[in-house]
Amino acid sequence: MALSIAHTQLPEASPSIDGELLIAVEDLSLSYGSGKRNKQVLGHINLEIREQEFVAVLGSSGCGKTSLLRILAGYEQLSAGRINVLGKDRVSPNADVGVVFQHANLFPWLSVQNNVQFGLKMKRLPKPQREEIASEIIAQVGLAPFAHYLPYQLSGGMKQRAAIARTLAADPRIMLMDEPFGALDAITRENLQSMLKLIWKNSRRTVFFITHDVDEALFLGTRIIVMNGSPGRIGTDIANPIFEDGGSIASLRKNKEYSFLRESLLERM
Amino acid sequence: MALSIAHTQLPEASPSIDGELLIAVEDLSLSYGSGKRNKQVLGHINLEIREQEFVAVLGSSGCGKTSLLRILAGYEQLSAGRINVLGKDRVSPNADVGVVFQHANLFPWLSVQNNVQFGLKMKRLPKPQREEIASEIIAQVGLAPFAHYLPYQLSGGMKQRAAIARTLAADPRIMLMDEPFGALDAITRENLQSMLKLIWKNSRRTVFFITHDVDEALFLGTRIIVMNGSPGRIGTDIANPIFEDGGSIASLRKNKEYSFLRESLLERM
Amino acid sequence: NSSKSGGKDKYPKEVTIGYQVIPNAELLVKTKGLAEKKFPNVKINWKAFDSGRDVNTAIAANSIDLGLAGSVPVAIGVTNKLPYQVYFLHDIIGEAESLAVRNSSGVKSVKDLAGKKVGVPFGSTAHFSLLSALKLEGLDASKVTILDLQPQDILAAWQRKDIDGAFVWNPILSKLIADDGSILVTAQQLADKGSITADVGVVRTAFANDYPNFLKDYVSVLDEAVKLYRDKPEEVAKDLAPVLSTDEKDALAQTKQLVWLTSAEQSNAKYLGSKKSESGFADVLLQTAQFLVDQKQIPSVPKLEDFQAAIRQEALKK
Amino acid sequence: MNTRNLGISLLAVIIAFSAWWIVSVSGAVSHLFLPTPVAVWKAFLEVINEGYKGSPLVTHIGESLKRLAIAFAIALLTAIPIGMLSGYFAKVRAFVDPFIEFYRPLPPLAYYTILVLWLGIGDSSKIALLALAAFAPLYLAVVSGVSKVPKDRINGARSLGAKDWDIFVHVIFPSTLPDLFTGIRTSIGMTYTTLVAAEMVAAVSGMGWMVLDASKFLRSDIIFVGIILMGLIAVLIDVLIRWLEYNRVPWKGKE
Amino acid sequence: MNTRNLGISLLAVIIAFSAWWIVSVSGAVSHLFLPTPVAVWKAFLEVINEGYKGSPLVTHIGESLKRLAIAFAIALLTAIPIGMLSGYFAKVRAFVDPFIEFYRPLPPLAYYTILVLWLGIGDSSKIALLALAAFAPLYLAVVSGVSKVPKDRINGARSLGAKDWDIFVHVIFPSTLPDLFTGIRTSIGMTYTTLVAAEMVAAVSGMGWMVLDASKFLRSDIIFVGIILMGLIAVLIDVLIRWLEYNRVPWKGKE
Ligand SMILES: Nc1ncnc2c1ncn2[C@@H]1O[C@H](COP(=O)(O)OP(=O)(O)OP(=O)(O)O)[C@@H](O)[C@H]1O
Ligand SMILES: Nc1ncnc2c1ncn2[C@@H]1O[C@H](COP(=O)(O)OP(=O)(O)OP(=O)(O)O)[C@@H](O)[C@H]1O
Ligand SMILES: C[N+](C)(C)CC(=O)O
Ligand SMILES: [Mg+2]
Ligand SMILES: [Mg+2]
Repeated sequence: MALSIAHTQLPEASPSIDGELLIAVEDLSLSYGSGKRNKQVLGHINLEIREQEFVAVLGSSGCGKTSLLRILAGYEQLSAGRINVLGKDRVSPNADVGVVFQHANLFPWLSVQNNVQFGLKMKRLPKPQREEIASEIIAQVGLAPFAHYLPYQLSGGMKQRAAIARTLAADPRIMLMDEPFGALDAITRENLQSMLKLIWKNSRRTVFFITHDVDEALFLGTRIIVMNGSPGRIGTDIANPIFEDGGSIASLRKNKEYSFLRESLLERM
Repeated sequence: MALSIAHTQLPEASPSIDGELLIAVEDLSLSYGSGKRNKQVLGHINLEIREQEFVAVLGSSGCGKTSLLRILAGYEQLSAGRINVLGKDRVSPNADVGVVFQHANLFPWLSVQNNVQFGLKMKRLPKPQREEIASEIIAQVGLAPFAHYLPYQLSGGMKQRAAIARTLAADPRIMLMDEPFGALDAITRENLQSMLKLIWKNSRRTVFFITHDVDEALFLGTRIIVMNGSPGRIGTDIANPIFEDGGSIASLRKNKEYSFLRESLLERM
Repeated sequence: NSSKSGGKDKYPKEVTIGYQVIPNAELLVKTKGLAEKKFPNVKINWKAFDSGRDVNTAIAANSIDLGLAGSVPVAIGVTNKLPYQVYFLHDIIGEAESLAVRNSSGVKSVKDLAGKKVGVPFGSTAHFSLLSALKLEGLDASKVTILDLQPQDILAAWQRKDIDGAFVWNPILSKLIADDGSILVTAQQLADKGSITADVGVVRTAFANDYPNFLKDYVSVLDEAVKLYRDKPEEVAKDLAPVLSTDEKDALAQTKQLVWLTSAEQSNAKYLGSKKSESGFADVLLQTAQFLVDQKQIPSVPKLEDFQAAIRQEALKK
Repeated sequence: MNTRNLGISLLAVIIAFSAWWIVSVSGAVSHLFLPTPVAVWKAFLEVINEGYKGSPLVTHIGESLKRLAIAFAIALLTAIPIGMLSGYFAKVRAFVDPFIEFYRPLPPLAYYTILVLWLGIGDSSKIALLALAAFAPLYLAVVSGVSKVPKDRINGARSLGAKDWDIFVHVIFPSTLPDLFTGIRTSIGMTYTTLVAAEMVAAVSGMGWMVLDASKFLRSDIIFVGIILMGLIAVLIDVLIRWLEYNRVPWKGKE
Repeated sequence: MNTRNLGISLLAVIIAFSAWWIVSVSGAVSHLFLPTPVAVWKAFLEVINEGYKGSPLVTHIGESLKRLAIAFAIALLTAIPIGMLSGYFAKVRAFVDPFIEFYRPLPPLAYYTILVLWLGIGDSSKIALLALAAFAPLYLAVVSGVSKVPKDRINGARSLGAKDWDIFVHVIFPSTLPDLFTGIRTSIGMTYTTLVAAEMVAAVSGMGWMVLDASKFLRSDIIFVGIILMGLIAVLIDVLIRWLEYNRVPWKGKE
C-alpha cells in the first residue's frame, strides 16, 4: 500500500486505491456567520476517500479540520460545493457514519455496557443480542471489569476507550475521529494508538482521523492529509510511505525515512 | 553546564551546580485520605534544587508530579520527611514561589493588565509603578495589543502567556510550572516554549517544570528528572547533555544523542 | 354544591352553608346539629369563613348555597349584582362591635380621635360603623389615621401601643377592654342613630328558587335556636363556649351583645319586612352603599329597587 | 450541613433554644409575643392528643401534604413536557415564555381571589394556587436543562442511529435529570411557602390553616407549634428529595 | 426571550389578549370573574387620574418599591458578608445553616403574626417580612458561589502575595459575583411574591394592598389593573438586573 517516494520531495498525488468510493467532496466551501460577521473557514476542498483507507489529517490549529469532519458527519451544512457520503448528497447524522471526539462524550447516565449498547438499541436489536455484542467489544477494549461503571467513575483513557467501543458496536461503515487521544497522557495515548491500530487491522474499517501529532499520523494513517491556510484547504495528500501493519511509534522512529517525513509534514502545516 | 554522558548509559548522579540551594527535600512522603482510604502517593523523595536551574520533570500519569509541585508551592502538606524552601521549613504559598498551571487560572474579572498587576498590587506598589512593570512584561509576552481584554476574550495560548506574565511580574525567586503548555496546539506550544526559553535565558530564574512531552523536557531543561512508581519516587535525575541556550526542538532533533536520550527517558517513565 | 332533584317542594340532596364564628342562632344550629336533625336526608356541608369578603367570593364562585356576611359586604355584593338575596338577619349588631380606646391615650370622645391611630378591618361592618361614628360627630375621616388591620393584628398593635383605638368585635374587643381599654361608642348607639349593622343570611337566588321549602324550613330551625336561646341562655352559652374558644360566662356576655330575632320579628317593616316595597333593611343596605360611595370605597350605587329585589321575604312567612 | 461539623450545628440549635428559653422565662417579653418552650411543648401535646379544632393533628398534616402532593404532581406532569418542548424548539419557547415571565413574579395572594372566583372555595382553587407556584420553577429548570444539553451529545446520538423520538426519550430527558432535580427542590420550596396563603380561604384543616386560625385567637403557643412542625416537615421533604437525587442522578456535578 | 422569535412572543400576547376580549365580551362568564379589557383600561385610567383610596397610583407603586428596596438592601448587607463567611469557613456555615434551612421553607404568612407582635404594624414588620424572604436565596447563592471558588484560584492568589484580607476582597468577592447576580434575581423574585402578604397588615398604600382592598370590594377591574401592573413592573426589574449583570459580569458562563 505504501508508495515509494524520493527522499527530496513528497509525492503530491492522491493515492490510488481500488476500494469502493465512500466519501467524495468536490469544491467544498464553508462559511460561518452572515453579513459582516461572515468568515470563510474552508475553501475549495476536494477529497475522495475509499473503503479500507485510514486517513490521518494534520493541520495547524484553526485551519478547519474539525469543521470538515463535522460536515462529513452531517453535523454542519456546507456553504458551497458538492458532497457525497455513502451515496447520499444531503448528509445528516446516521448510524453508518460513526464519530469519536476528543472528549469522550459518553452518556453520563448510562453504564459503559449501556453506552456501548446504545447504537444497537437504536437499531431495535433484541436485548440478549445487544448484550452479547457489547460485552465482546468491551472486552476487546479492555474494559470488561468496568462494564457496569458510570462514565464519571472512569479515567480519561477508559472513557475514550468506551467511546470508541460505543462507535464500533454501532458498526458504522465509516469512522470519523477528531483528536480522540488529544486529552490523554503519553502512556495511555500509546496504548490506545496500538489498540486502534489493531482494531483497524482486523476490520479494515474506513477511518478519517484528525490529530495534531505527526508521529501519531505516521503510525496510524495509510494516507496522510495536511490542511492549512485560511480559509483552510488540503495542502498535502500522500500515501504514508512508512506505514506498517504492526509496530510501534518507537520502531517507526527507527525507520530512516521517518525524520525526513516528519520535518516535511511539520513544514507543510 | 551539560555533563557529557556515555552513550550506553545515563548518569544517575544528580548534577552539581554551585548556585545557592533554594529547595531541599529529604525523604519526603505524601499520603492522601486516611484509614482504609489512605493512599501513599509519594515515597522517600530526595531532591535539591539550586539557583539558576531549569528542572524539567517527566513521569507517567499519576506518578505524583503535580503532588510534589503542590508541596513545593505550599498548597499541600507533606506527610513525612523534611522540606525546606527558601530557608523555610513550613512552606505556605507566598510571593517568592510563583506557580503556573496547565490551565491558565487567570482572574476572570480582571483584564490582562490587571491580572499581571495583581502580584504588584499585593505588594502595595504604587499604581504608576505597577502599570509600568506590567506593561513591560505584557509587551514581552506579545500581549500588548490585548492588555485591556478580559480572559474569556483570549485564546488558550494568549491566556497561558498572560498567566506566565502574571507570575513573572510578581518576580518570584522560583517558578513552579505544571504542564503549562499541555492544553495547547502544536504551533502555539512551540511559540511559548521558545518564549519561555528566552525569558529563562535572560533572567536565569530557577524553574521547576512538569511536562509529559520528552522533547519539551529536552529542549527546556538544564536538568531532567523522571518520576515513576507508585508511590512515586524520583527514578532518574540527570543533567541534560544536549541542552542548548538557544535553538529549537527541530534543531534538537538533529542532535545525534537526541534519539537515544529520548528512548532512554521514555523507557524510564 | 347542591344537586337538584324533583319539584319545588323537594329538599336538595346536599347543601353547603358558609358560616362564621359569631355567637348567633346559626352558630347554635351548627353546634347543636339542629339542621342535621331536621333534614336527615340532606347532606349539610358547613364551611367556615372569616370575612364577608370571602363569603361574597364563594357565592360568586357558586361554591356555597347559604352564607353569612355582614351588612357591609352584602351591600357591596348587591352593588356588584352578586346573584344572591337576603333571607334572614342572623343578628343585629348591638354592643358586640364597639370602638375601644386606650385609657392612657387621653381620648374621651370621638372628636378627640383627631390625629390618633385607629385600627379596623376594612370592608367590614366595623369599618362602616367607625366611619359613621366619625361622620355623626362631624370629624373628618382624613383627620384620623385609620389602619386596615385584621382583628388579631389589632390586638398585637394594641399591646405594642401602636394604635390608640380600634373598632372591632369579640373575642378581641374584650381583650382590649381588659388591657387598659374602654368603650367609646357601640354599634348599638350608632344603630339607634340610624346606622344599623347586622349579620345577614344570604342565599344564592337560584338555590332559593329551586328549593323554597328547604329555605323556609331552615329558617324555622333558626327560629327554634332563637327560642332555645331565649329560654335557656346559660345552656346555650355552655354549648357555644368551646366554639368561641372561651368560657361560659364570657360566652353568655357575648351572646347578649347581639340582638337575636325570630323570623316573625323580622317580618316587621323595620327589618326585612313582608313586602318588597316596605323593607327597612333594603334602606339600610342602600344607605350603607351610599355611605361607602361617599367615603370613596366603591364607585357607584344601584337604585333602591335593586336592594329591595335583593330581599327575599318568602322564607319568613309561615 | 455536612456531618463533620454536626457538633457545631447542634450547638447552634442548643444556643438558639437556650436563648428562647431564657428570654421567654425571664418575663422580659410578654408570653403573647414569645411563649415559653414549656408552653409550646404543652400545646404540642395538647394538639397531639386532642387535635386542633375538630381534626387530629395527623389530619391537618395529611391535608396539607395531600394538597402539596397533588399540586406538585400536576406541575410535574405539565411542566416537564412543556419545558422539554420549549427547551428544544425555540419557537415554542417564544410562545410560552411571555406567560411564564409575566405570572411567575406575581404574588400568589394577588390572584388568589380570581382563582377562587373561577374554581370555587374547595380544594381545587387551593391546589391550583399551589400548582401555579410549583409550575414556574420546574418549567424554567427543564427549559434550562434542555438548552444546556450539548449539541454534540444529540449529534452523537444521531450518529448512533437515534431518531427524533429516541433523542427525546433517551438523550434529552436523561440529560435534564440533574437540572430537573434542582427544579424539583426549588419548586417544592415555592409551593411550600405558598401553603399558608392557599389555606387562607374556607379551609378547616391543614397546617397552614391551623397557624392562621391560631393567630386569629393569638394562640402564640399553637403558632409556634405549627411553625416548628412546618419547618421540620420541610426539612424532611428536602432530605428525601436529596436522597432520591443522590440515587437517581449519581453523576450530578461530575460530568 | 430572544429577539429572533419576538414575533412569536408578540403573537402569544395578542392571542391571549384576544381570547380574554372574546370570552369577557361574549358574556359567557360574569364580569365579576373576568372584566372586559375595556373595563380594565377604564379602571386603569381612573386609578391614574384619581388614584386609589386616597393615594395617587405613583404613591402605591412607590410605597411598594420603597419597601422592596429597603428590604432588599438589608438582605444584601447581611447575606453577602454572612454568606461569604459561611462559604469560606465550614464551621461558620455549620452554625448558620440550621437556622436558614429551618426558616427558608416556612410560608411567610405563618410567621407574619409573630413579626407583627415583635415589630409592630408599621413598615418595619413589612420590611422584615420582605427582608426575610430576600435573605435566604441570597445567602444560599453567596455560599454556593464561595464554595465554588476554585481552591487553586485562592492558592494562586497567595502565591502572588495575597494575604487573608486580600483573598476575601480581591479573590472571593469577585469570584462570587456571577452567583451573586443569580442570587439577586431569585431573591428579588421571592421578595416580590411576598409583597401582597406583607401589605396585608395595616397598609393603606402599596400595590399589594390595592389588590387586596379591591378584592374586598369585589372590584375585579382594579384587581386586574393591579396584577397587570405588578407583572409588568416585575418584568422591568428583572430586565434591569439582567442588564446590570451583563455589564458587571461580562465573563459569566464563559470561564
Ligand atoms: N460555530 C462557529 N462559528 C464561527 N466560527 C467558527 C465556528 N466553529 C469554528 N469556527 C472557526 O472556524 C475555524 C476553523 O475551526 P476548526 O475547529 O474547524 O479548526 P481545527 O482545524 O479543528 O482547529 P483545532 O486544531 O484547534 O481543533 C476557526 O477559525 C474557528 O474560529
Ligand atoms: N486530593 C487527592 N486525594 C486523593 N488522591 C489524590 C488527590 N490528588 C491526587 N491524588 C492521587 O495521587 C496520585 C498522584 O497524582 P498527581 O496528580 O500528583 O499525578 P501526576 O504525576 O501529576 O499525574 P498527571 O501526569 O496525570 O498530571 C494519583 O494516583 C492521584 O489519583
Ligand atoms: C409565595 N410566597 C410565600 C412567597 C408569598 C405568599 O405566601 O403570598
Ligand atoms: Mg479541531
Ligand atoms: Mg499532574
